[in-house]
Amino acid sequence: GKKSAESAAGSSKASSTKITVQLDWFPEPEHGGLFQAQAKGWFREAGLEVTLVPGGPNALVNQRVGTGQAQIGQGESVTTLLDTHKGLPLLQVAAVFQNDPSVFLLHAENPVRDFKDLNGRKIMARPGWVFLDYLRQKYAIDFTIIPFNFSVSNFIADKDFIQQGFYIAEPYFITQGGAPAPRYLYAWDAGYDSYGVLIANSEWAKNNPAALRAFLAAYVRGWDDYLHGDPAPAHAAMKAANDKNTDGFLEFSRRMIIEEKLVVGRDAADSARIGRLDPARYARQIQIIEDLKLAPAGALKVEAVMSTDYLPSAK
Amino acid sequence: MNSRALRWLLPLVLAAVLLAGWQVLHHSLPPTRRFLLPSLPQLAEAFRVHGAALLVAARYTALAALGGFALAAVVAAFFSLLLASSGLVRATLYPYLMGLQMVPVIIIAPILILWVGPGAPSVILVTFLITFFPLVVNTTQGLLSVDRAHVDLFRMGRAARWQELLLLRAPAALPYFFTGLRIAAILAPIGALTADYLVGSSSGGRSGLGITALLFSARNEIPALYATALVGCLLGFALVAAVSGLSWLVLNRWHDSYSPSDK
Amino acid sequence: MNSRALRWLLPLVLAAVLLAGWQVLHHSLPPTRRFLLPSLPQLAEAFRVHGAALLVAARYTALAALGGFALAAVVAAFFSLLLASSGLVRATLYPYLMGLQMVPVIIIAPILILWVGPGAPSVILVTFLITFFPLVVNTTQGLLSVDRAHVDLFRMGRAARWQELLLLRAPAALPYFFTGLRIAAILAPIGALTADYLVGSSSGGRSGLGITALLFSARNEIPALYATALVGCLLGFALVAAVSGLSWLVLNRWHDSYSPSDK
Amino acid sequence: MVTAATATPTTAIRLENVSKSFFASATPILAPLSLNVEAGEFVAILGPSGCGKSTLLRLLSGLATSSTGEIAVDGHPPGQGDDLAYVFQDATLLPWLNVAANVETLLRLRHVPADERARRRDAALALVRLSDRAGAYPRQLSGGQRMRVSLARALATEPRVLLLDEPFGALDEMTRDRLGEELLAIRERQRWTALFVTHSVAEAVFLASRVLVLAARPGRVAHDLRIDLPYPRNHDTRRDPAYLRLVAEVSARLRAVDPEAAAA
Amino acid sequence: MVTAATATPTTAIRLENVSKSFFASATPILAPLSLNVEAGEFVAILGPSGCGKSTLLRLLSGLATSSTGEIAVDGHPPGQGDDLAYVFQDATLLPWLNVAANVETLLRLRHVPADERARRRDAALALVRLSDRAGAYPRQLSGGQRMRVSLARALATEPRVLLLDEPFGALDEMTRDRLGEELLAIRERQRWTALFVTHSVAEAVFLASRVLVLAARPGRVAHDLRIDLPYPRNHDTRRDPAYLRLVAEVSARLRAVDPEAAAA
Ligand SMILES: Nc1ncnc2c1ncn2[C@@H]1O[C@H](COP(=O)(O)OP(=O)(O)OP(=O)(O)O)[C@@H](O)[C@H]1O
Ligand SMILES: Nc1ncnc2c1ncn2[C@@H]1O[C@H](COP(=O)(O)OP(=O)(O)OP(=O)(O)O)[C@@H](O)[C@H]1O
Ligand SMILES: [Mg+2]
Ligand SMILES: [Mg+2]
Repeated sequence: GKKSAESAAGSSKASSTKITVQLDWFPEPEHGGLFQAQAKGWFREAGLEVTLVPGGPNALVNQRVGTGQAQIGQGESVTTLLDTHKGLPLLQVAAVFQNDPSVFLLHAENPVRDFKDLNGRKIMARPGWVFLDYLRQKYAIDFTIIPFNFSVSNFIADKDFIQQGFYIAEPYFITQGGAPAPRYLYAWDAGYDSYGVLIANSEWAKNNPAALRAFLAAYVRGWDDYLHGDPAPAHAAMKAANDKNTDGFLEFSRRMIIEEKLVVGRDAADSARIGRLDPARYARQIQIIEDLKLAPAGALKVEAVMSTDYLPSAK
Repeated sequence: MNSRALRWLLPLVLAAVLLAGWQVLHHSLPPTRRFLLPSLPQLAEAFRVHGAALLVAARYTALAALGGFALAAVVAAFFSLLLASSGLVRATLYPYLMGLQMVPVIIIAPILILWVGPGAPSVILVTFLITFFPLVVNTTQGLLSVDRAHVDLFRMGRAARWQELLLLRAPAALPYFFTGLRIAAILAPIGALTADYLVGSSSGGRSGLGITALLFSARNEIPALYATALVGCLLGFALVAAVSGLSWLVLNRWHDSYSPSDK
Repeated sequence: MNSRALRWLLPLVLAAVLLAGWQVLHHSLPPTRRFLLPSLPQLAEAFRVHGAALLVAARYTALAALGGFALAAVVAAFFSLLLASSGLVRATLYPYLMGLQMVPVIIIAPILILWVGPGAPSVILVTFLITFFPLVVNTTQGLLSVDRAHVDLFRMGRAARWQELLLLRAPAALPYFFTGLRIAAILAPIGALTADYLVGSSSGGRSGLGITALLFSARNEIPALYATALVGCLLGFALVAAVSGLSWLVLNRWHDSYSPSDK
Repeated sequence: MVTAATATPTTAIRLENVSKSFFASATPILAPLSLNVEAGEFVAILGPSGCGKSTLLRLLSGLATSSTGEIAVDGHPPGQGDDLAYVFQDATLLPWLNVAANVETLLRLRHVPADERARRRDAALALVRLSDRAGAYPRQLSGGQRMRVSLARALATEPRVLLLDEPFGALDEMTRDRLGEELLAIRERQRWTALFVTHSVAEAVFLASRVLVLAARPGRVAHDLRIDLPYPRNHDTRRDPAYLRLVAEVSARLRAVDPEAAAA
Repeated sequence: MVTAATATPTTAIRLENVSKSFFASATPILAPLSLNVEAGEFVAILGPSGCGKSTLLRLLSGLATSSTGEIAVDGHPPGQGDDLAYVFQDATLLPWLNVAANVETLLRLRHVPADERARRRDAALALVRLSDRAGAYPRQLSGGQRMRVSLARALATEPRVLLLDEPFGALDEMTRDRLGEELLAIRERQRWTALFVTHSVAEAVFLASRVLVLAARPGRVAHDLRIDLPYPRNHDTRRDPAYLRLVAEVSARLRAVDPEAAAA
């Protein structure tokens, strides 16, 4: 690990530090901070040469960061905890979303009103999503899982369909497809409050603290500007990287991120501190993993899996 | 004697060499990447831990594979006979059958889920789609490749079309059919696994190998993922062995591929 | 004359009937589901809007398909000769080649991405893996199915092993090889599309048909999704046509599958 | 057992100006050729290798179509009549069937009931002396045995017109002579019309009521000779001076035809 | 052109107690059989269909292995010597090669240089009178033409031991006689030792320096006859009373052997 992390960092000492960021999906507003910072040149200003690598269904963010093929990646916190437990050298260094926007989408008239009602239902979701295990355990229910295929067609065509979705994206395509806006069941309402996070290779982070700090500072500035300023530079870059992005979609998704306070957090007190991570929430997430017997008690330590050291300090 | 002993020994030696090579490769990888190629003890451990679950999943996938395979064999035999029955039918139908094979499963997955429903029926259907075409191509080619002199015999005997097809072309095409069957046998379990991955369903903690693989993959349980792939391979080998046995039974008495090299 | 006209007419008539049926089906669906089976004008519109993008993606996927196909043809020819060269080699190697085919692409996709990296090399490799085996099975079967009397001729002529293999078995296996090639030609574009879906890369905003399909699917652009699948099919047909032409060139003068039914 | 066909001889095979070329441009394989064969005739065909004998039989059986001219076999266009059997120059046994099943093949095509099929198969196998090899597969037979199975297969159909392309070519003289005599005996019972290609003048004269000597390039009938030896013929016929004279005469005619073939 | 081999005759083919059974239990196809053929001899083999003639040639060529006994061909175990050619009972032409390429096949296996190969191919094709069909594919040939190509293929190799299994079976008498004479002429030049299976007694006596008459069940040498007619033999030989007497004698011997075969 050391060797590859060093070579990744060392190869660029000459001029500016090269950083590869592995995205979890094709470029979309969920990557708004990154693209805005990139488009405005703030990474370059900080002496960083940043490459944003589009993801997809097989983005393998944690594996690519863990093996040093990328230095930083965007992902989800509980899954990342599991991968850290499996031995990947990962460190969660900043929040993207204070709440992971993965929710269940339902039609308005669907009789399911609560998680308990999911018992015996069919749900399209990623079978590996820890939240599913969490629901089964917490409510003592079971349901049938259909593998997630990244499409909303079944949802539009079938009034009884329930599926996992990023609620800052799918609802747009659902309404565009002629169906009424869906209802959501939020994971955090069940007590499952995972983050959308930035993950760094921990060895690289240890060896390049300055670069990481500079990166996160530009990143936070990027989000702030994307949310409160003119998103046009980021959107132009997103369209260049993915020509299927339409203005309507980009605008919708950004609006959802703003309205749902995903980046700033629903906790008004801290809303200026974009990217903040709360160790107490990590302790709860580790507890969830231990309760589900996905890792033995004590195997995961909060200090080892996340760090707020690299974030810009609170004003 | 000697050569017969070799025939058993050499594959075993190669297996040992490959396993040793695997183990060496594992240890020669940088530690951060070692997880990509689990060591043999890790694999064994994965089998120990997940063996029971894999067995359940394998049974489910094996049934789907067999279902799709059997369906493909029957339907392919039928369509091949139809295609071989006349050039006109061939020109008319072949492109659509090809088209059927060329529909990407990943694209029709939502439609299958909606119209056929997730789970076994869709998995069997996808397995069928994947295994069907090699069978049709091979069998049709076999039906067309029949010895000209034998066709003349049947024409002289004023055989009806169907007689020529069933009594001459069908048996003559058997070696081709079995070749197709062997390909289909290899494709069926992996096709069923893939189908399960795309249009399967899991409930009560029971699922096929595809969803199991998806789960292991999401949890980064690489040794278990390899174990899952291995179980898929074993299913494939079992099916191939069955087909080869059947092929020998049917063909050995007359086909040149089974004639002893010296008598 | 009449039958020749039919040969052109019937496929066209069937095509017209199927298209009309499609259109009728579209309109007979409940409005909420109609989008799953876009009407022909919607399809045409999708081609108009996304045609340019599809062309770029198709070129990318076509290159990957051709690369994987060519690689498979060459490697399969080599391995088939190796396998046919002795029963010992066959017993030793065949299981591993089968194993190669039976490794589920969806399982090795992550491993490929981590080792080879996402993008063209991985896509070509996966296409190779998908198309390779039908070629090996067919060609090997062809090499083994050679007429016993011809083997005797070569043995009598004290042919070296390689002479028997290259001068007798190889040409005799051509009909089988071309059958395999035809299957591979059908599998290659759809394999490349699937591979692109699994291990492709969209860096630089350029991607193949697989990622294009994925994006259209995620965005519920169903007509565009169908258009993408159709483009994949067209690639397949083009490749099959090329293989069939080549097969005719090589075989028509001597092989019974091309002998006219009456002269 | 005497049928109407023998009582009032009718035309079994008629060719009028029949020619055959494989390519429109090339010299024809068969020149325009006219021929009438009465029902019940036994016609032997002699001629140099490659002169078109097999082609002629293929035209009559409907397996090849003539380039010009008209053909009628047993009152039908070629390939349309129901009662023709053709023993090919090669045995063309189906490798996946054993000897017994091969002999039954043509009967099966005609939906002959199983017991009748078994009866005829056994009779035909006994005739070619291969009853004890009924269970063998073609690849376990000698060349001559294979040809005999092929002959048995044709005879079992009890046809009205029988085309034979060197059926005895791969057989020793004893077997040949014996089978020739058997063939004549069967003919007494089954009363088919036969066209029999052979390279043995003695055999032609012994069997046939008429001998055609073909010349090559293009194939044509050079001589059409009546063999006026009385049937039944048997061992004694072979020593009959009239027979020997005819053999010598046909040989001479054939020899006279040959120089043209030698140019081929 | 006279080589040492003719000056001091040596043993070209030697069989000692050779037998062959296809299944351990069954009656053997060939009974224990011992035989010596001197270099330069021309041995004709006669015998009823299925008596084991082809099997004998297959044993000598190494294509089949004997169940018991010892075989040496040209001083080597069967299948090990370099200078043997075998004309099979069937033509076994490669369908994907034209006539010319088929004739060259065996030369190619022996790495004969291209120009020498072309020379020998043309000579061999001229011999069997198929020069004008050099570009044709096997399926465009008549049965007899195919056998002639097969013969040309073997002769082009200029072997030391030549095994021929009814090479003239599918040919008319003229072609047969002519090819027989050509064969003897070539033998003068190439001086091989020949084993020649035929069903024609006249042909056997005309060609051979020695005639073996095989009996069936099990295959064995019933008669071993020396043919003391002087070489070169030609048209006149066929009218030589000594020749005619020998033909009659061999015929009688063969006929005497037959009843046993008839039981088969
Ligand atoms: N593979 C086999 N299994 C069993 N019996 C066989 C096999 N091959 C040949 N025979 C038998 O061996 C005997 C001798 O066969 P062989 O081909 O040598 O005869 P032959 O003398 O050449 O006859 P012909 O003149 O008809 O060619 C025959 O009775 C044949 O049926
Ligand atoms: N498909 C073909 N294309 C071109 N020429 C052909 C074709 N088939 C046969 N021929 C030629 O037609 C001529 C007659 O062939 P056919 O088989 O009728 O001869 P045959 O009299 O039966 O000779 P044999 O006694 O050798 O069997 C031959 O010269 C042959 O080469
Ligand atoms: Mg012929
Ligand atoms: Mg023989």
